[in-house]
Parts: sequence; structure tokens; C-alpha cells
Amino acid sequence: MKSAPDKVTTLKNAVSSLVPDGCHLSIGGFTINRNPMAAVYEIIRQRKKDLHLYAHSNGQGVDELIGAGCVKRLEIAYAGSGRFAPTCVRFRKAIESGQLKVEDYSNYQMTLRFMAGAMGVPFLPTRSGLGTDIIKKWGFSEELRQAETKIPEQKLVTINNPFGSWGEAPKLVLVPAINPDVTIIHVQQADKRGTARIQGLTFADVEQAKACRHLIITCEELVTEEFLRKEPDRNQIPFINVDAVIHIPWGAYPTACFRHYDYDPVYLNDYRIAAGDESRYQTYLKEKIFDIKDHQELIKQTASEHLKDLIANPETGYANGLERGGE
Amino acid sequence: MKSAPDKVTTLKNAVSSLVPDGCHLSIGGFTINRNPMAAVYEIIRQRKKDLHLYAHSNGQGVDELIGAGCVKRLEIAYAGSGRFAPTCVRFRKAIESGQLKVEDYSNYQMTLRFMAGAMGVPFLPTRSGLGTDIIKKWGFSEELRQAETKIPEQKLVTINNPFGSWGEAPKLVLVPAINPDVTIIHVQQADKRGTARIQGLTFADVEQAKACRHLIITCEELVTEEFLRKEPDRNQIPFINVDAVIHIPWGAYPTACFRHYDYDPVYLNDYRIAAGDESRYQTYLKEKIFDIKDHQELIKQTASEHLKDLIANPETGYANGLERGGE
Amino acid sequence: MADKDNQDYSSKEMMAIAAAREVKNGDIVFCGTGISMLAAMAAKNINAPLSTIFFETGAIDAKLEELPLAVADSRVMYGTAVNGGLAEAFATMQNRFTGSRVVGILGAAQIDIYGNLNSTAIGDYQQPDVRFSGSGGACDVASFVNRTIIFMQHEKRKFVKKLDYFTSPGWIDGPSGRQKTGLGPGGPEAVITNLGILRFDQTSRKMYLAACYPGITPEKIQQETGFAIDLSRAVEFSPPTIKELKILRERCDPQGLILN
Amino acid sequence: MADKDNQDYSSKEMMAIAAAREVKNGDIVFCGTGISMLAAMAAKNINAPLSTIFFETGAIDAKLEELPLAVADSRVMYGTAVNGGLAEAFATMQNRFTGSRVVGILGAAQIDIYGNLNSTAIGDYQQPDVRFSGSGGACDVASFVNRTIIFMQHEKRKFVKKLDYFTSPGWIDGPSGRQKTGLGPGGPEAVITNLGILRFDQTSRKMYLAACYPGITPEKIQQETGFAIDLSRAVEFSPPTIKELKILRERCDPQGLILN
Repeated sequence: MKSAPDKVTTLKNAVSSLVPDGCHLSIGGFTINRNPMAAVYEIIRQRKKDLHLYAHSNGQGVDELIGAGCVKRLEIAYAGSGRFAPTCVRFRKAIESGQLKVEDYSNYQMTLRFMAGAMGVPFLPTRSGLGTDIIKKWGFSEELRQAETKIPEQKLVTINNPFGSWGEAPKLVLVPAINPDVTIIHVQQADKRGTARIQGLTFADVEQAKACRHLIITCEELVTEEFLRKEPDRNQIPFINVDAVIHIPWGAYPTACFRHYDYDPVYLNDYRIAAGDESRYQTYLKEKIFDIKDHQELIKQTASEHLKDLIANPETGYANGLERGGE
Repeated sequence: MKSAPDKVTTLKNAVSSLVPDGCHLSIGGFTINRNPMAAVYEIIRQRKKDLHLYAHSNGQGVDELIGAGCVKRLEIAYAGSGRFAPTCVRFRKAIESGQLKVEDYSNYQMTLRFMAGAMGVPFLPTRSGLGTDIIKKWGFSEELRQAETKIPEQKLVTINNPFGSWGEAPKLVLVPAINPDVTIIHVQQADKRGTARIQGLTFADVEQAKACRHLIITCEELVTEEFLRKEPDRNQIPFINVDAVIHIPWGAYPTACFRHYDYDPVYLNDYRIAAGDESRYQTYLKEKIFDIKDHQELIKQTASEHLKDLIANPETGYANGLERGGE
Repeated sequence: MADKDNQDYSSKEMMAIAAAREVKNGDIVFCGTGISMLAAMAAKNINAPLSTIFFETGAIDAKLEELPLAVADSRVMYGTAVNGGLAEAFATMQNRFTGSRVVGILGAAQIDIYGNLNSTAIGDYQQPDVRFSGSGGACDVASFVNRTIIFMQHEKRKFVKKLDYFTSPGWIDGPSGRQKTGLGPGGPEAVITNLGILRFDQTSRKMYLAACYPGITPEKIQQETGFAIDLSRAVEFSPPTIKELKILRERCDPQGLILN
Repeated sequence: MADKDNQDYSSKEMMAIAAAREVKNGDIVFCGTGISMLAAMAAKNINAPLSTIFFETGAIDAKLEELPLAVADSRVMYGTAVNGGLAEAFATMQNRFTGSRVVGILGAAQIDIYGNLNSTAIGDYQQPDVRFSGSGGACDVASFVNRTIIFMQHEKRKFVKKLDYFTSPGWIDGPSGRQKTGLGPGGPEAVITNLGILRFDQTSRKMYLAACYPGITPEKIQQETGFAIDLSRAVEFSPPTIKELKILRERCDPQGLILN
């Protein structure tokens, strides 16, 4: 499958075949940028259940998956959507009400965990977290960790430096690798075989893409292999890692996609307000996700005038002067 | 110094101030590509001594530093210059005659060692090397390792996986970090503050650049900050890591520089032949290095017709149809 | 927007300027969103022109022509020296050569007398009364870099004897706390609140009051602090100058996205 | 250039084609310079069009319009899917999902009956009689990937009972060797020499003779091998076809840089 010369498919197909209930999932992006939102909405639409979700700081996408009840367990560093929701609202509610099991790490620890998975080693070392409750307090119980083969038996392990004083680090925290069953990322450009180019910051998308068993890529532009191969220095993900490619313009909306469009402050503020109230949130789910056929329809529903304001300035990569207040 | 807005200097200055006798040095490039040869020749010209050199597979530059007697100890994965010298000749002679102490690692181990240095951890884990003499046989004695504070006490350490069966790796080899006193790399483009862009493969240059205490960058083109910042996705090294920037066109010659020029098969074949014979090698050192003022003069001495043949095709990045036989 | 002539300033402005003054020229400044980003931008435009702002998302020395609303905002990606990823950004802080030049600006929900921080949860961790975003990069920064500056709202329930959850290390439990724990020598340098500036005693590593904002008494600050602090060294803090306020308002946040 | 009609072929050509036939469609092929690169190119152009050639230097699926003379040759950087670095290349092999699809093509100075390799030194390691280049990526590839194919010149001093230096792991010391050592389950699959093809017994993991090139006897091969091998399973190897030779000569090495 990964050696197939053409991996273009529909999002419906990719999600139904590669994202089974209960699978271990990670998504790309960071807070309000380049989250694979079209895929997130499709997962919600297909009413996927019991997902085990890995995230560093993928705010909006993570919160929507939690809000829709798709997520059973979460390993995460940070659940916020920048100034739009310093703490993601559905995340907060799900934890405070005991509906969601969460395991806390730091951003670097999560990044290293994906990197370890990508590198094919069981752990990587860092000095981050020594002395803190991130090491001492476990969100997942020892029993759960014993019972679940897809979760390491220990949250973290602290060791003395086997090289003595080398590197001026007497103790190290070892963080266990993550190898998600499936990872979904949204990129600016991909070809039909799956080679992909991210523009702007890559966050931890490349590490995630290489750590997972199956990789789904959604892209703003489906381009030719020849085009991407003219400047291979700018590509980060080779086709050998990719299972499915889906062409979805505005696929990160309402989060931003550098050089294509900005985040939608109206949508994100409306979302936060809806998220705070149970009945408003059910209305949100119905109107913006369940009653909508696909992402294209969501984009169509959003007034085109409004979308125009979000289109990125070709030089800066964002929408200069966009009205971003209104909290 | 690293926050200075203008770090442009001469190679003479940079080498005399940042490369003292006995220092721990690493150079960029790989076999016959993008070695910082202008800097290598300047180090030889300044008759630097007792260098402790780190290399993964930086063939030509390493062999010339060894041949000129600058190197006391070497940690390396591979000393070859591709088809021009499957084993570097001066390297081979220096070891067989007992003049050079060498410690062997694999290419990935050396890459991880630089990466560990760049990441600020004392080691990184890998499965590479289990069961081999790379682990069992030490080139540097325990006594040397005890005595020298700049060398770790152990060559490598093998541990059991603290996460049990997680990651399907029961044992791991831990490789110790390298933090060179100084690293020298040659890049295609840099600005005066030191932000740099490598075109084509980066080898382990970025890891080396971030692992070292002092970084010297030589560049084919000295460009404006504005130019590099129009496409920051294509830059790899930020100015915060850089100490000195030197503009040297043909600075990797006689090795290749992607998109600028190819390696010089005539020079490299002549070099191998000279390297095989003591008196011819002394003549080579005199004529090509000691009697030559600087790299510009070396380039001038090489017939311009000959150099023209090496200029890269703008599309492919190398010199199509270059005569490369003549062994 | 509230009327603000040059003599008039908000406590947010006071805090941003106070933090900006802590940044030295040549520092590499790690910051998050909101007031910490404003402080970093103000420092670069006022007292530390050779400082470099960088974000955990991987952006180094962004132009910041508009104020980002998240560290992943596309506004941090424009005109940078290098656009990398999280792995590179955190390695820059853990790296011994670059990390020692980094000053990190953090915020938290709770702080203790040694500058340890909680940004995870209030109440029981398993089912908390209030859940916050979690560490993000805060624990990493606090573990790695040489100096941190911490923003806090000065309230008794936030300056606590014992953290409900220990997210990010300060001086741990005193002068040898970090060393015993295996961390590097750096740690919190200043706590900047809406009432004044607190620092850490060189010997005991305990928080003490270093300065009160104009009109705020040391006693008021002690009242709002959940543990006893040394008030004897407190001076009155110099208010923001006309120039500082002008740059903060006109260059850093002309749309009033944070200041208003 | 020696005269080569279609019935005539050199032992280098035979070796390149024999190795090419080992590559399966869809394989990710790791190779070095010289004949191993030719074999990979031949496979992609003959029997495994969906195979992907990649180099330890970080180039993935290069166009290879001209034959590279080193794995760092600029010719491996043109028209690739991604230009990365060593870190990414080796991680691709250590990674459990991609590594299991990699076939590595290696060479060495010495090999033992279990396919362990020496590419470092002959004689005493500290002051060797002959020093070679060292592991390079060979130990990494041999440690990580699922299958390796090894090129050897068939001489008694190269097929040895005991390696002078153990650079790269094969089957270690038998059927449970890799497992005991902590390595993954993959290992050497075939040794391709200038005389024939050797494989490893599924049970003992010892090398046996699988095929002789036309005109070569099993006895000749045993004579050139420094340890006893099972000859009973040897068949005669099918020589290169006209098509194979044509592609190898005209597409892969038209300048005769390796073949001549």
C-alpha cells in the first residue's frame, strides 16, 4: 500500500478504513494552526469512539474530538487555543467531570516521544521534568498500563547518567516512544504518491508522520511529483511513509494554514462560547458537523465574503489587518 | 559575540582565533561533497597541531588534515572518498604506522553523538552496534579516557531497555554526546549575522553546527538578511549559533558544492596518487597549500577552463557529462 | 479603549514594561502568548535591540509586524531567520551553549515560595476542581534555561504554601534544590505581578519583595501572598516612562489585543 | 572497453544482476557506491519498478540520471522526493514500519559463516596490518533492516573462520544469535560473489552454496572459502539476460564508470 504510485482517495474512505474505533491516533498542527480539521470533522461525523489520542499542543482539533465524545484517553502537553481559549473548554469539562482519562507530559517530552517512535527507539532522554509531578503523578493507573499492551508500563523513567558527569547532567528522564496506529496531518502541498511539503513551522508533524503505522495526509494543493521534486529540500515527508492522500482546500479551517489562509476569529470565538454551554454545544455539533455532508459544504456555508478576509497575504503568509478582537 | 550583528571576517582570523592547537574540531560535508576545504587548507597553512577531530564520513577534508600532520586523535565512522579513494590513503597510512589514534563508530552513532550534543543531552540510544567490536574494542584506552576531561570515560554503554518490551528493543547502545570546541561548515548561502542555508543534502552539518561551542561558517554567497528571510523554511542554521562568517567562493573545492560546482576528478585522482608516496605528498603539500597564500590563489592557479567544466547545471545541481574516469 | 495619557497606565502595561526591563541585550527570549510576548517585543524595541525572540513552535527572530494570538500563529512564521519545529526549539534551550543565553518568560495558576509553578490543575489531579491547559513548554523551559521571569496575578490563592500540582521547577526546596534534583544551575529570577516585583534570595532561594508599584504598600502585597515574605528590601518601582509606553502601545499592540 | 556482445558478460555484471534479482517490487533499497548502487539501479529499471533507492546521506528516490561516485555525490540530490540528512536516513532504517521494508546492500573485507562482516581492519585493531574505511553506515544497516545482501570477492582470506574485527552483525553465532544480542529478527539473505550465490540455512543460519555461476564448480567455491560450506543445494545460476545486460550497460552505467 505504501509503495502504491497513486494514494489519492476520499476523506470518507480514508477515515473509515484507517481510523477504527479504539485506535491510537495523533493529529498534526498546533493550537490554532494547521490542525487537520476536515479530517477531525469527518471522524466526528463517522461517530468514531474510544480513541486513544496523542497530542502535544494541538488545541482546536483535540478539543473538538473530545467535545464530540470520540476520545476515551488522552496523552497531552497542552490543551489551549491561544487567546481564543487559554484552556480548551470541552477538554476542561471532560476532565473535571471525570469523563476523560488524561496523562500529562510537557511539549518537549511529547515531541521526543514522537521522535523516538520515528527513530525506532523505545525512549529518548531529556532533563525536562526532574522534580515535578509530571514524573510523580500518573494519570493512567499501573493496572491500566499493565493491561493495555499499547501503553508502556511506565509513564516515565528517571535514571542516573551512565556516562557519569559527561554532559553535565547527573540524571535523565527517559520518555517512552509513541507509535500511533494512525496519524493525520494537513499540509500545503502533496503529490498523489504522498510526498509532502509543509510551509512555515512544521511543529511536530514530521516526527508524528514518521512515528505512525498509517499516515493520512490532507493537502491544500495536490501538485505533480515533478513540481515537488524540483525543490526537494523543501519537502519533509517522503511517499514511503504515506498511506492516503486527500485533496481538501481549506482543510485546516477554522484553524490557519500559513501562506493560504488565517484562522477564523469569528468561528473560534463562537466555538468557545458554544463549548461553554451544553445545549449550545449540541446545536453547534448538529449544525456545523452532523448536518453537514463534508468539509466542502462547511466552507460553502461560510459566507464567501467572510472567507475572503482570511486569505493570506502572499508575502506575509497571514491575513494582514484581519479583525481579531471580539472576545 | 554570537549576538553581534556582523560576524564577517577573514578565514585567517577565524582559524587563528577559534582553532587553537589541541582543540576538539569537527568539519562538515561528506566524502567528496561540501567539505570546508578552504578552511582545511588554512588550518594546514597555519600548521595547527594536536587536533582532536570528529568525523562521520567527511573523507577528503579529514584525510588532508591527517596527511598534513594536524591531527592527533580521530573519532570517525568512515574514511573514504567515494570511488576516488575507497579508503582514504593518508588516514590508512597514519593508522597502520601508529601515528594516529582512532576510535571507530558507525555513521549513525556519530550522527547521534552530534545530535546529542546539539540537544544538550549526554547520550542518545540506538540499536546499532549490538554484538560488534565497535562496542567491544576501544581505540582510546581507559587511562586516556580517565585522564582527558574532554573525552567521555566510556566509548559506549549498553543497557537493558528500562521500559521492558516497549519498542521491541530489549537492549540499547547509548552513544555519548560530542560538543566540539569548534565546528566548521561550508554552506551555499549565509548572511553577515550568520543565518545559513544549505542546498541539497545537509549530511550531519546541522547537528554539528548546533553541538559545538564555536561555529565558523564559510559560504559560497554572502547574501542579505532580507533575502534569506523571505524563505526561512529553507534555512537551517540561525545566527544565534554562529561565531564567524567568511565569504569564499569555491570554498569546498576540490569537493563538490551542490548547485554551484562539482567535485574535481582530476584534483582528487592526483591527490590519491600523491598521497600514496611520501615525497610526492610533500610536494603536494608545498605546491598546493604551503606555497599558496589563500584559497582564492588556489582557485586562480587552477586553469579557468578546467573550472568551467565543473560549474553545476542550474537544473540538476551538478556538472552534467563531466569526465569522471581516469583512475 | 480606556483613556491613557502618558501619566496614566494600566497594570498590564506596568507588568509588560517591568518584564521588558529584565531582558538584557543579546538575550535569547522565550515567550508564550499574551503579556509575555508583549514584554519580549517591548524589550527588543526599547532596551535590548540585539535580543532574539523565539517560540517553542520553532520560529526564531520573527518580524512580528502584527501581534500573534498564539505561539503557532502564522504571524510568528513571517520573516524569521529559521522556521523549524518544536524539536529544534526545545533543543535550543536544553543545549548548554544556547540554553545558557535564554531567558524564559512564563505564567502560572499557582506559585510557591521557591518559584515552583502549577499550570495543570487545582484540587485532585485525577478529577480536579479546575483543570488548566497543562505544562505546554513551561516545564521544559523551567528545567533548561538559565533565567526565568514569571508573570502572576497577585492573589493569595495563587501564591500558595504548597502547589496542588507541581508542573514546572523553580528553586525546588532551596539553595541546593536544583542540584539535588539533577537540574542545571539556572532558575527563576523575578516574579512580576500586578502589584510589584518579587525576587529570590541568593542564599535561601526564597521569594522576597523587591519592589512595589507606585501606590502599593508592602503590607498589601504580603496580604495577597499565601506565605510570609521578606518585605525589608522593597523599594518603589519606577513607573513606565513616556517612551516605554509609547513603544508598547504603538509598536507592540496597536490594536489593543492584549492591553485592552 | 572490452568487447561485450550479448552472450558475453563480466563477473561484475553477473554480480550486479544477481543482486538486482534479489530486490522485490516495493522494497526500499539502501545502497552504497559502486556495484551495490548499480544493482539497485538495475533492479529499479528491470524487475522492481516500485522499489525506492535511498542513501545514508539522506536522499530518497533520486533520479540518478548519471551514476554517482559516492553516496554524497550531488547526483544523488537531484530530483529526489526529499533531501534530508543522515539522521533521517538511518532513522528510516531503525524505524519499525519503514525498516522492515528495507533491503540493504553491503560489501566487506571479511565475512564469516554467519554473515558477520569486517570492513574495519586486518590484524590488530590498535595497529592494523591493513586499515579499511571503517563501518560507515554498514553496522547501522546490518543492525536495523530486515534483509541484507552482501557483495564479496570470493577469496579464502576474505571468507574466514574468525573476523579480525567484527564491524557489522549478520546472524551472530546461529539461529538465536540476533535475539540474544538484542537485535531485530532480520539478517543477511544472500552473499553474492564473483563465483556464485550463497544463502543462510533457515535452521542453522550457516552459509551454504545456493548457486554457481555458469562454468564454476561447487568445489572451486569451497576451495576459495575459508570454512566448510554445504554444497549440496547448489544449482547453476541463470546468466544475465540480454534485456538485463542492455539496461545495466545503457541505462545504469553508460560511461562504464563501475563496469569497466
